[in-house]
Amino acid sequence: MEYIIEMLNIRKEFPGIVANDNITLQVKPGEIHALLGENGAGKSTLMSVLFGLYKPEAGEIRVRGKRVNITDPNVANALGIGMVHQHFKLVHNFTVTENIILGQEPTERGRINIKKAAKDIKKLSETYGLEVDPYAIIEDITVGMQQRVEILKMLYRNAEILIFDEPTAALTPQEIAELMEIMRRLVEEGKSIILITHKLKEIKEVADRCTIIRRGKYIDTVDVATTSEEKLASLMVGREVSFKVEKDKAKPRENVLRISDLVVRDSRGLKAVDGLNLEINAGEILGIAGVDGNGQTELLEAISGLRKVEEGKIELLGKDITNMHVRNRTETGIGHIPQDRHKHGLVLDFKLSENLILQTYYKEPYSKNGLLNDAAINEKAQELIDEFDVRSGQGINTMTRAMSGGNQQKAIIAREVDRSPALLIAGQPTRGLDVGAIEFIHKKLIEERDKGRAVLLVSLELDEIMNVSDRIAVIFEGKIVGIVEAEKATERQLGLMMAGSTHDKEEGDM
Amino acid sequence: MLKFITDEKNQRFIVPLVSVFLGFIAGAIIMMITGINPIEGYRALIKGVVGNPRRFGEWIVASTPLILSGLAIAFGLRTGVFNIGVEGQLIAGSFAAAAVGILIELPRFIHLPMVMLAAAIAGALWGLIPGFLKAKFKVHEVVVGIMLNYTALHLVNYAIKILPGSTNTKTVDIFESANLSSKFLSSITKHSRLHWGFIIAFLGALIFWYIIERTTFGYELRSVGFNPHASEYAGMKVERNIVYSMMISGAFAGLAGAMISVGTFNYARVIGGFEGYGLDGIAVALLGNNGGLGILISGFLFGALKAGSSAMALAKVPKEIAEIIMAFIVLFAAMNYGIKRLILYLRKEEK
Amino acid sequence: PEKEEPKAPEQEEPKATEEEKQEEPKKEATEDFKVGFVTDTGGIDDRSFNQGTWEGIVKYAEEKGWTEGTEYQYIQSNEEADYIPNLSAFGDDNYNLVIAAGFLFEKAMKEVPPQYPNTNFAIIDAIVEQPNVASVTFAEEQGSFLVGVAAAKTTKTKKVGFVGGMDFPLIRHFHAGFAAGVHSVDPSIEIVDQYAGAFDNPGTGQQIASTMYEQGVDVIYHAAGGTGNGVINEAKNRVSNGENVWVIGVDKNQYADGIYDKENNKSVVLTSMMKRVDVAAYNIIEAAQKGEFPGGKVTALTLADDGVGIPKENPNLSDDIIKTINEYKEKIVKGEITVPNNMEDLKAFEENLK
Amino acid sequence: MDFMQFISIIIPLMLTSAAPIISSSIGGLFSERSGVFNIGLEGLMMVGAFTAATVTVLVESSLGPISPWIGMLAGIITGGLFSVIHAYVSINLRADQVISGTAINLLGAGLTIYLCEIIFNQQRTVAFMNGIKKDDIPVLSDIPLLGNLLFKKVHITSYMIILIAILVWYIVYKTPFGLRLRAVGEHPGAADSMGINVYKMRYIGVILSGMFAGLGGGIMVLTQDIQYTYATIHGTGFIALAALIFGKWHPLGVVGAGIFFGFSQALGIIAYQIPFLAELPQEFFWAFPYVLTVIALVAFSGKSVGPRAAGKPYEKGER
Ligand SMILES: Nc1ncnc2c1ncn2[C@@H]1O[C@H](COP(=O)(O)OP(=O)(O)OP(=O)(O)O)[C@@H](O)[C@H]1O
Ligand SMILES: Nc1ncnc2c1ncn2[C@@H]1O[C@H](COP(=O)(O)OP(=O)(O)OP(=O)(O)O)[C@@H](O)[C@H]1O
Ligand SMILES: [Mg+2]
Ligand SMILES: [Mg+2]
Repeated sequence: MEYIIEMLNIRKEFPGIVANDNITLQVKPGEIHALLGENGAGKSTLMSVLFGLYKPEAGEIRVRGKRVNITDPNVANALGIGMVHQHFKLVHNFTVTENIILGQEPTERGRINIKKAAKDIKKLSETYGLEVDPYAIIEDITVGMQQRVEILKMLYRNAEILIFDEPTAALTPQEIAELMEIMRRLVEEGKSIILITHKLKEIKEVADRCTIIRRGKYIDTVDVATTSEEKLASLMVGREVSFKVEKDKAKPRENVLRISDLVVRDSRGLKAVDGLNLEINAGEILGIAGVDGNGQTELLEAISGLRKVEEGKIELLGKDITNMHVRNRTETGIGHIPQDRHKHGLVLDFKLSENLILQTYYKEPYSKNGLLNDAAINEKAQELIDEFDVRSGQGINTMTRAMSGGNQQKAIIAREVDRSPALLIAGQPTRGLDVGAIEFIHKKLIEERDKGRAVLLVSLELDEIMNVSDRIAVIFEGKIVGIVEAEKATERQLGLMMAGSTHDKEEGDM
Repeated sequence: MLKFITDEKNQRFIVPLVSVFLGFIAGAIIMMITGINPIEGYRALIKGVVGNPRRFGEWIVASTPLILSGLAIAFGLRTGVFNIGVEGQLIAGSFAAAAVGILIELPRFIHLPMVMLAAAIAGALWGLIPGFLKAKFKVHEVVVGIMLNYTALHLVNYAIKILPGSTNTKTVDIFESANLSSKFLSSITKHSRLHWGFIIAFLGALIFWYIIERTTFGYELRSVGFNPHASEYAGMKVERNIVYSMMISGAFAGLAGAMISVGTFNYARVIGGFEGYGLDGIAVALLGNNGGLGILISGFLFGALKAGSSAMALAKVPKEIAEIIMAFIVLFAAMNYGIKRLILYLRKEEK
Repeated sequence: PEKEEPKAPEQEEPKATEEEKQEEPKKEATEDFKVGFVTDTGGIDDRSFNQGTWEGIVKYAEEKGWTEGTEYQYIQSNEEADYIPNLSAFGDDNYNLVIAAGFLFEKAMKEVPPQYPNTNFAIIDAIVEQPNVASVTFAEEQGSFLVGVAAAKTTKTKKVGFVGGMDFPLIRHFHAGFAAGVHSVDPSIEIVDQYAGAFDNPGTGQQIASTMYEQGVDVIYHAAGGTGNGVINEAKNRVSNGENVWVIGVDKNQYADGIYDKENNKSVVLTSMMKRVDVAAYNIIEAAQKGEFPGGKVTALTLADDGVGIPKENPNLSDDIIKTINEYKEKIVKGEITVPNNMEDLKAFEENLK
Repeated sequence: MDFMQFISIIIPLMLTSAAPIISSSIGGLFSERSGVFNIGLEGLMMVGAFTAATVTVLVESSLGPISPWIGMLAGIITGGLFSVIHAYVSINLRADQVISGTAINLLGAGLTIYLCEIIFNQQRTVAFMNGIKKDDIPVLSDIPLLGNLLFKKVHITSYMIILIAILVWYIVYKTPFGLRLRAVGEHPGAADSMGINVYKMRYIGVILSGMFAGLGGGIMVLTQDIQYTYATIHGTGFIALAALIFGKWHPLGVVGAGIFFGFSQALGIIAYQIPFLAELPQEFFWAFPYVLTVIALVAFSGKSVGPRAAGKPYEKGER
């Protein structure tokens, strides 16, 4: 058996779009096979076909050489195919165990035998080094742990062929490294893996072969070891891409934001930010590096006014904004690209034009005497989508919900940058986006810096932090444990600081 | 014709129209199954609505409160609250209008606006309670709304009795200067009770559309309704806006109540149970697509069914048939996905 | 009284009192006489005044060989707001006589008739002064007095109950008359009373009845329409648990509603306070057709003309009790007792008893 | 009225009015736990009550005392059948569930009375003789003190429904069916990817809600009324909806909420018999249970969130 999975000439259409057009994918047993493509290239669709969520219009699927008809996920499960979805499919208020056994519950006289299930899961997690607490509730655990739950779901069902759809988008560097390790171990145990990702580095690191698709079409299947990152990238986007973020040296000016002894509690009432001090100047990008859950979210929310400050002081342009209402902060000079674009960034049921004035709708010329001025709104919206290359079906009249994630993000950036705020907060601005979009967003952040704004960048991706920032502050347990010049920072040094060792100590270590 | 029906642009009103059509077909089928001639039934209905000028006037009278309660429900739905408390707010508004109409006498041009204002304020205040509790304590507005409906019913029954001159069943008549009735309207419709309230319903629909679609305030309310988190992020006062939504919705409900006390009756009555205007409002709002114009039209449609059902009963069709037809119309409106699929299918055939 | 409810099989034949003498030949020269009836929201089978009125109309119509839809007809009101349009609808169609029952029609009966001077109107339970409106009222307090006597003679616990629907002056007639009757027999009997706030809430009726019975009340008189269903239901419950409790029905003979043992035709309904709206309706039509329509006048129906009273058959009342009832009836008819019809008069009446 | 008497009066009253509320509320729980709002409980109760009354009337001459139970069974079945409309429209046709529920309410009210007119030629059913009677619960009523207070002269249906609620708790929280039902209501996409048939689970949820609402209607008419009329259900479906939210979508919470409603309603009745309270206007007593509920809601406020996916139609492949 040469191939464990063969998807031959698959075609899948959605109203108005051919998501998969004659795509072929052949996976060898025991390999990690990467599936690479831009946003919207059709990767998730192809995998959904394999997993039985969609029915293809044409093409055939063979599993272990036998032609199969995968009509629903049950069939896929039975064939030993498991999938970790791009957006986790976990029930937020169920325990880890409940999520894993759902649909295949071990019972004892009609009652779920939860103890046995938990024990099985514990054993399974030890076998593969996937540490989880079987009784923890999903919403209380980290994203990384949620992902382990997703993987355990597959293993619990004895999946042989594991599909990972963009598994690293939401993970911290440590978690990514762990995941890579896990994948290798899985392959050693005899599993085969299909890995979907935008991140070339990850492909280079773990994948054996890589299939590239572009705009729904099959491009090529290559051996990863013998193909350079540059080559992969150009196959993916169809042109040359540069990875270096082009920027001049920062010319920092006056202070814009000063945070002193800040204490902020998280939703559970624990001190998430605990005596934090930080300063940012005009004309520089300050990156905050740190493992997820060390107070980044709470810090951003405190600065932008979405969360109450317990103690300490925040000054913007010399003004105390500690207890100011969101609206006043915005007007004083904050632009905010929120981490969660669907929750905070957009009103998905508004038209694009309406979302583009979300911060300014009450001001002239968009509003006059309490009335909306459509002409002015539309004009502005058109100007922004042209300038920021926001693409969508019906232009400014598109329902925002119907737009792709990358374009939604561009719309938010357009709106926030356009107000020329003294301080631009960017919370994970490129999460889940493809290289093209990432490139664009980085360019915009640097442009803003060069215009003399202070940019506060929070990202879980160390590469992004190191490439874009001028200075890097490392956050650990709600405190800034050290600040380093980006140019001089090394990944190893930052990694150690993120793990809690202080600047000094780290120097000593070296 | 087929082209018109299948045109994407026209779906917004084709779907409701098809629902109405299918609703009447379903009503006809029920009549047939139960041995009643539907043609006779519908002839009676039409006669009952436009058979003579008086009936025409009564049709409008019946539609007026429905339109306003539809607007009340729709305002809530458009701004993210489910105001099931319209019934109670309507009762409160109905009482307040009557009270102001009874307790003071003023020139009509001041008195009448005062009466309307009182009704709107009473409805708004009764709406404020669930709004405030939702905003402040995260208590579900549906439960509070249901509870406050009963509370309004009983407290208003009590309040009516303590107004000067009231009997245990109703208040005295409202001063001439405070009621909406019009000799002129009544005379052109052959003594119907047609009153100026329909103007208020039209104005209500216009104001509704204007607030929701045209004003900055409406933009904020819709934003909060769709996504409170993003609205907070954008610097809006989410809690305050929830309260405003409920209050404005309640104000529409209060006006609907005024239509009944100072329009239809000219006095306030002790009632033994709900008269269902609030629930009818849900149907009106839903069929009207939660839009000002749509609600006007669906309000008149349901008003026709109500006003005409007595005439149907005269033709020996149980009057409940009107309610059944209403139910089917709402059901078909709910099926708009199915209807759209049907239209899509028609479109394919066409090609 | 008032609105709603009960249903049930055979009711006593509506009897038009005096009319039996003058049986008229069928299909007599009616030259187009048309009678319309507007119900309140209860409908023609409300087991109460709407049903009674309609039965009177139907009886008359059948004697004349009329057909429903041509010579006589009813419209049911969906809600209170329909009263005026429904009365007008008959006016528009040039009906000769339009009848409505219930004091809630009072206002509508003031407004509609002036617009239809060629149509006669009749209202039952309220008084309207219009030249083309005849008003019919009932001395409910007199009938209630008699059932009060029955209750007083029946109670073992010396505690009886009254359940009203809504607290309307009309319902106070029942209340006051009942209390007067009870205390005329035995002033030491305690009367527990409560209004339910609705004529259509059997659950509340049941709860009130349960509370009363639990406190030792053993006879309850209800004047509460559908709410009274709950009272009857509670009594059935208790009787089948071996308790000895009774209900007194209202408006019509409710004996059938209280049957808990069909074989032996046993019912919890002790007796009923009947209000002969059927007779009233019958008489009005007859008068109108004869050209003797009492427009602008009030016809007060009392015990004297059997407008109110208890049923002919009272299986649950002993002959002894019936005898006592008849004695009181005599006194009321003769004017020796003036039965109070509101709480103030009741107070005075009870003072007198001492 | 001394305290013991007060208690012994109020408990049976409370249990009687709580039973239909709890039953329908549990119906709502099944539906909403599966992800489908059901504001049509009122209409479903009407259908159940109408059928229960009609069947009882039709069979009682031949079947005697067991006829109300047959009637109740019929109510459960028609409630279930009627709810298929709601299921089809909101699950297959992805209708707005509030609209569909509203239609069910209108339809239930209209159709039942319409059918009364067709079947009985009047706007209500004929009265039945054999309702469900209050009775002593065997054995339990012999327990000293407690037996007297709790188990004497009560409707057995009240205890039946409380036992059912406990069973429902077990099913919803301890069995694979329950786990799947809740998963479908919280995250249908997750359930789907685990091979659970979302549509099937939702159908089951909605049909169970119809059956329980039908049972609630049947209990209501057979214990509190003597026939079905337009007023038999007067708003109890909405109270049940409130109880569902108040009880935080939990079977035992729902029992608590139902008993609370029953208690405060009965208190409103009994308070009038307490001398010094009787001075107050009666309307205050009638409003009392509802005001009390609002106060309780505020007192016990906190996040009361329903199933996350409730109200949202499920489309395969949606993200
Ligand atoms: N449910 C759907 N309905 C309609 N069109 C869809 C649907 N899902 C995907 N598409 C279309 O198919 C195309 C491929 O989408 P898909 O999600 O497979 O892309 P992808 O390669 O996984 O992108 P990403 O990297 O962002 O995950 C999209 O551009 C979109 O237009
Ligand atoms: N359920 C759907 N129905 C209709 N169109 C859809 C659906 N899902 C996605 N699309 C379409 O697919 C396109 C791409 O969607 P997708 O979510 O894959 O975007 P993306 O570019 O991959 O962004 P991201 O990866 O950041 O989410 C969008 O333009 C959208 O119109
Ligand atoms: Mg995507
Ligand atoms: Mg994807």
